[in-house]
Amino acid sequence: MISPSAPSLDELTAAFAQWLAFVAAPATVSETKGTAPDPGAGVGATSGPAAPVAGAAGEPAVPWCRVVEGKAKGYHFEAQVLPGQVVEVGRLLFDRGFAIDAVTGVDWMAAGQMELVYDFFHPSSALHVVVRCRVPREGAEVPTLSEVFPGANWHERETHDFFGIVFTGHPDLSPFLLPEDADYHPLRKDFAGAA
Amino acid sequence: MKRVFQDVVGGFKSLLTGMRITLQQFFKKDVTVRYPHESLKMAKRYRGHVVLVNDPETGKSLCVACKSCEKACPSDCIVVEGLKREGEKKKSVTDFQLDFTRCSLCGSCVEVCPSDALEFSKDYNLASTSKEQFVRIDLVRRADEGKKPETGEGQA
Amino acid sequence: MNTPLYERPAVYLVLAVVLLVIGLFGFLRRRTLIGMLISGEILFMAASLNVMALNRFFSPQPASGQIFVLLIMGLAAGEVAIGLSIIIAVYRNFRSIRTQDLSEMKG
Amino acid sequence: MSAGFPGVTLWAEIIFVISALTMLAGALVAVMAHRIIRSVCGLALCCIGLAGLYAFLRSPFLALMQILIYVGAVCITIVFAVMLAEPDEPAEPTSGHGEGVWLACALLVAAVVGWGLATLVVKGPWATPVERVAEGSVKAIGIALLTTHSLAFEVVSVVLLVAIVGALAIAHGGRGAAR
Amino acid sequence: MTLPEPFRLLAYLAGVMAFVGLNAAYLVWVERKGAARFQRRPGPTEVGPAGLLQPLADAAKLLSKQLLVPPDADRTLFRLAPVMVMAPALMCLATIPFGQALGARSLDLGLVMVFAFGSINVMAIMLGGWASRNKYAIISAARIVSQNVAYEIPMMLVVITLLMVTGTTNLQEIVEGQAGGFWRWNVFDLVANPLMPVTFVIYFICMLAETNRAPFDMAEAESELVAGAFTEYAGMGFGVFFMAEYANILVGCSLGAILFLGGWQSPFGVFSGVGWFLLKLYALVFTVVWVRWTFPRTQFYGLLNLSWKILIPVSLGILVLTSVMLKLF
Amino acid sequence: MLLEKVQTADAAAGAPHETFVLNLGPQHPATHGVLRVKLTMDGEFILRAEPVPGYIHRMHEKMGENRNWSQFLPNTSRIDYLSAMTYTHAFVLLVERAAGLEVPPRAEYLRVITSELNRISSHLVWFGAFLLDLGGFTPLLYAFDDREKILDLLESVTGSRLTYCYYRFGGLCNDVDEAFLSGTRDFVAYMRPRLDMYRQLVTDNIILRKRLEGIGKVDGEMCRRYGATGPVIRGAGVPNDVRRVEPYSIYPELDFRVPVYPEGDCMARYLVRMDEMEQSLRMVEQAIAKLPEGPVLGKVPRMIKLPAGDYYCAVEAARGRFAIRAVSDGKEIPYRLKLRTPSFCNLSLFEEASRGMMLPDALALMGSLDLVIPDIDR
Repeated sequence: MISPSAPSLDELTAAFAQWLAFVAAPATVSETKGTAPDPGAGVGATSGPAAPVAGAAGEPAVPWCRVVEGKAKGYHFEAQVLPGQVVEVGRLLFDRGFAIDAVTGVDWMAAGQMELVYDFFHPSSALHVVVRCRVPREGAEVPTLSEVFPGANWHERETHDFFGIVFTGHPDLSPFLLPEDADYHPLRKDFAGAA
Repeated sequence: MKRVFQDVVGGFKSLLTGMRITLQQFFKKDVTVRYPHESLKMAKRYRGHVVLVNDPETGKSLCVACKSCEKACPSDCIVVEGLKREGEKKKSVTDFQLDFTRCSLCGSCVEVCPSDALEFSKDYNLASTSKEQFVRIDLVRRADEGKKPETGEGQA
Repeated sequence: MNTPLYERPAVYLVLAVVLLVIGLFGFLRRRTLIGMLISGEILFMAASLNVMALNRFFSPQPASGQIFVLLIMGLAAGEVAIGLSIIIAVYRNFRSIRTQDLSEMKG
Repeated sequence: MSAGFPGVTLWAEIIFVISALTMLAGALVAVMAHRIIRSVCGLALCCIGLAGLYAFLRSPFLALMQILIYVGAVCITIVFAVMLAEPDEPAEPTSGHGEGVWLACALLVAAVVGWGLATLVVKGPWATPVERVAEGSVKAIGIALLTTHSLAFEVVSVVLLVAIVGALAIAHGGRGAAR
Repeated sequence: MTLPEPFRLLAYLAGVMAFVGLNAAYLVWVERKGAARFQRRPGPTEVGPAGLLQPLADAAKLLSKQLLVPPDADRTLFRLAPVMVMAPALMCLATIPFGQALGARSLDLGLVMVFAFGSINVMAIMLGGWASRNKYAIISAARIVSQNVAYEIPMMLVVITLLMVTGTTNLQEIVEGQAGGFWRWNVFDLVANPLMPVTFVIYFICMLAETNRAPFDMAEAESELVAGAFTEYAGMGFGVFFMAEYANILVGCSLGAILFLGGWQSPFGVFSGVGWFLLKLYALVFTVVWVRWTFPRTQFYGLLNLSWKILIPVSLGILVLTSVMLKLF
Repeated sequence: MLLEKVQTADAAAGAPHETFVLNLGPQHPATHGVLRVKLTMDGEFILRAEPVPGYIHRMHEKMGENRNWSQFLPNTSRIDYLSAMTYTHAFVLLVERAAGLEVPPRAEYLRVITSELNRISSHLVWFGAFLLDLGGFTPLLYAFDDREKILDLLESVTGSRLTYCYYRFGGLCNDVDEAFLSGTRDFVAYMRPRLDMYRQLVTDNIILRKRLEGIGKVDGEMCRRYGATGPVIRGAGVPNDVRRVEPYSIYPELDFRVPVYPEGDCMARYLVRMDEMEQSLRMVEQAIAKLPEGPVLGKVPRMIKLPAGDYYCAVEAARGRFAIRAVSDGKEIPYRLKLRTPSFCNLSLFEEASRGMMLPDALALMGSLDLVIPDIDR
């Protein structure tokens, strides 16, 4: 009943590696233990195995995962997956006792992409895992995680409100925090309604 | 059966204890302040709306219209206009408008002010029947009219 | 006209008859079980009034009539309890307490 | 009510008429009202009127019991049942044809019975009113109930017990047993 | 008392009405002041000295409000309910003997009368709730019925126990039977029934429940049902329900004082008079206020459990015990 | 469960089930603000509860994208206005970690002192409001009396009673004076007997116990699925406290216990919070005893810029885990700020947990989740 005890980072890496091998994508598992927080990760998009490239618009990104060292980041493990793999990763983390922390989006307008960020924490340890996935900015669609983590339901509704990302299979994507008749998505970078 | 009995007796006792406590409070002094008739002393650091400070010697505003506050304000509620008068080293303020309807009393403006020309007032009961009165508060005029920020005693 | 109205037995008896007629009419007219129950209560009350009037004016034993009426009240209360529980049970099963909808109860 | 004050009889008469009218009006509302909840109110009104008549029949105890049992228990139970069984008002019979005939029949039956009984009352030979040997005090009722009428008393209590158990059984069994 | 009977009665009724009106209004003030004291604040202070004119101001406010009838409501019943709710309380108070010679009539059936009319009150609140056609009001109405039915039974059992002890239903005689010092009050009548104080506590609990007072205020549980059966009532309609609540408390406490605390009898056997009755009455009223501002509300099934599983068995046991004791001694 | 019994019996009888929809709120005394809950009910039983938040949504996240890092500081105290300190703490912590700023030890101690005082005041409001939900009015005013003392203390330091905005990147905006320290010591001494009084008046009360024990069961597994944190998960037997599992500031140096109750019912959550107040008092006491001298503001650049990247920082707010996820593109304005608020996640389990409950019990459950509506709506 109570969540299983927290896996160590190594176990987690191994589990991810195994999973990545299983999905047979051109996987990259890398570890950057001992290095300082990597300033280029995510945004700067420098190439190389340490900070893998998020695929350009339209072209699928390569799934990868790594252990994050350093206090500044605030999380310990991150993985980038393809949109279709989100549910599987969610289940993998669910089986290891993780709890859903948040689901949110980031609008990379310049790259023409939307990034989905899934945060997971472990209730009885400090372990924090971030799973990302990128989808094209227009017509963004990701399968819903709410069947694995029912708590994702609200986060996804909110993300749909703010970014217009459609979560396929989600039970109810009606406006949540926004007014009932809202037809805009305020956190998209091209939305200029805010003062 | 025994448990039910214990429950009833123990429960009744807990009720009596509760009643004893409220009765004790019944005979204690009030803790409230009868607001319109009396009011509390405001804390020294109370953050009311901001006011401009005049130099006590010259009677002129200390503000040099550097616009730091305008930039620092998170809610864009300050508009400062200044003018460099002849024969003076620094600019002096001509217009300082505070849009109190948007101000969130965060105090950023006071913190960034390089010439300590801004201060918090101790006004805490600003009220009006119309919003317009607070949209543009002319702080320069207020300062010149000698409306000194009250310190210590707050007043009704 | 020396005896006031409230001292004349016929007045009470006629009132009881009128009450009975109203109750009877209601009992026949009403289509819902609860409506019929209410009319039934009125019939009971008419009977009680009749008994009390007779007892008051024509019986030397004042207690007996009152006891009779008390017993009627007890029975009426029992009837209501059982009647209402039947109504609720019927409603649960048929979602209606209108008598014509209950024809499937036959057989 | 027999004090020597001159107007007292008149007052009593007025109150008597009011009670009687209340009773009849209540009864009419009870059988005529479209909404069942108003019928119950009518019943309650009828009971209060009847209680007044009981008071005139020199049995205040019955009057109070009438209110206590009918208004306080029966009416409330009925309203409760209405709330349980009829969250929404039932449409009272609307279909005109059969209804009219049925209504006429009801009226006819009631009228015939009423006419017969009323004739009986008015024309029938009555024994002369007798003087009472005692006032019907509560004490007398109590003693009679436990001596002369003890059997009836016991039977009624058994009936009530059976009614309670039966009501429980029906209401409870109605939940699961029926299928 | 030289007035002819009907006039005396009328005068007395008018007196009772005035008493109820004044009390209902000022019990609101007592409640507010009391609540304030329990919470260490001053309570109403602004209107009149110590806020004494506050009830008038409240009444003026309520009267000046528009009487709204919700469009779906059953208009007749909706308007009728506030009238119905006040009448029984008045009738009940008319039977209460305040002093030796201060009572409408020495009714042989006074006690029965109080209960007979007391039962109408429930019907009125329920109708008010039902007629509003508001979901909260209907839930509240359903609660009121089950609550009152559940607590009427132990209340009756307690009263019957007491009747066995006193041997009369005449309230005047009940009080007279307790003359002579506080040890003769029924609540200390341990010879008739060693559990008499418990009986009194049960009576008090049932009284709280019957008058829908906290912690049994299921009917107008404001944090659950907004204002329960009175949600749709505005202005004086609400005011009347409010006053009726206090009038009922007054009846319940008067009855408690008469049945258990010796009515107008003084605790020392001398100087009996109406003052003692009022003192006891208001002491009980104060306790009601005190209880309300001390406890959280019970849960609904907890309330029914309390009645069916504890109060009814206990009061039945007391009834049996009393009859045995009376037979033995 | 009673409801299931009724339903199965009804289903067996082939009766269609009659339900109605009850709109709880947006104006309702039990929702403490403008939350609306759409309840599908069967009598007094709840079949489905659908919270409808958003009535005071203010789009803090978009505001964050329109102002620089330090301009967002005042906003952080307006999300959960009852524990504003901890929210500001999360934000300054995030920026300090990302920009590598040093915080003087005195500032760290004062942050903990004020945060814990703020936590007590927040729990006091919850205590009062919860009792109000349960129909007890008086404890609310006692709690507010105590809270007033905390607010006075915090006002004397920060100049504000609710939206403090006291922390700055690299420290604090003001140092405290001796009056604050002695006042806080007095408060700790005053509060202990008060907590004992609350125990006697409320916790031991049989009515309260009957209402809360066994009501609104939420187990650790459910918390995990919904991401519920704070007293909710600790009341379900999981010792999840950010102060303990991912320590920040000077929490590792303080001796405190994380109260955990395994029952998972409303009473457990109630007791967790009551115990937490006691623990917070202990922390304040220790921190004051150890308070070092020195500056309260470290060296901070005039305009803060974070290196490009994304950052995450969680703290233990009064209602649970509050986290900020920030994405910086190296400019002085955040690229994206995500606020992960505890009330949002805690409320999301209400739909599942309240199924089949009676209305008053569901309101007790809702009260025990300790919701602050702006925290949900943001």
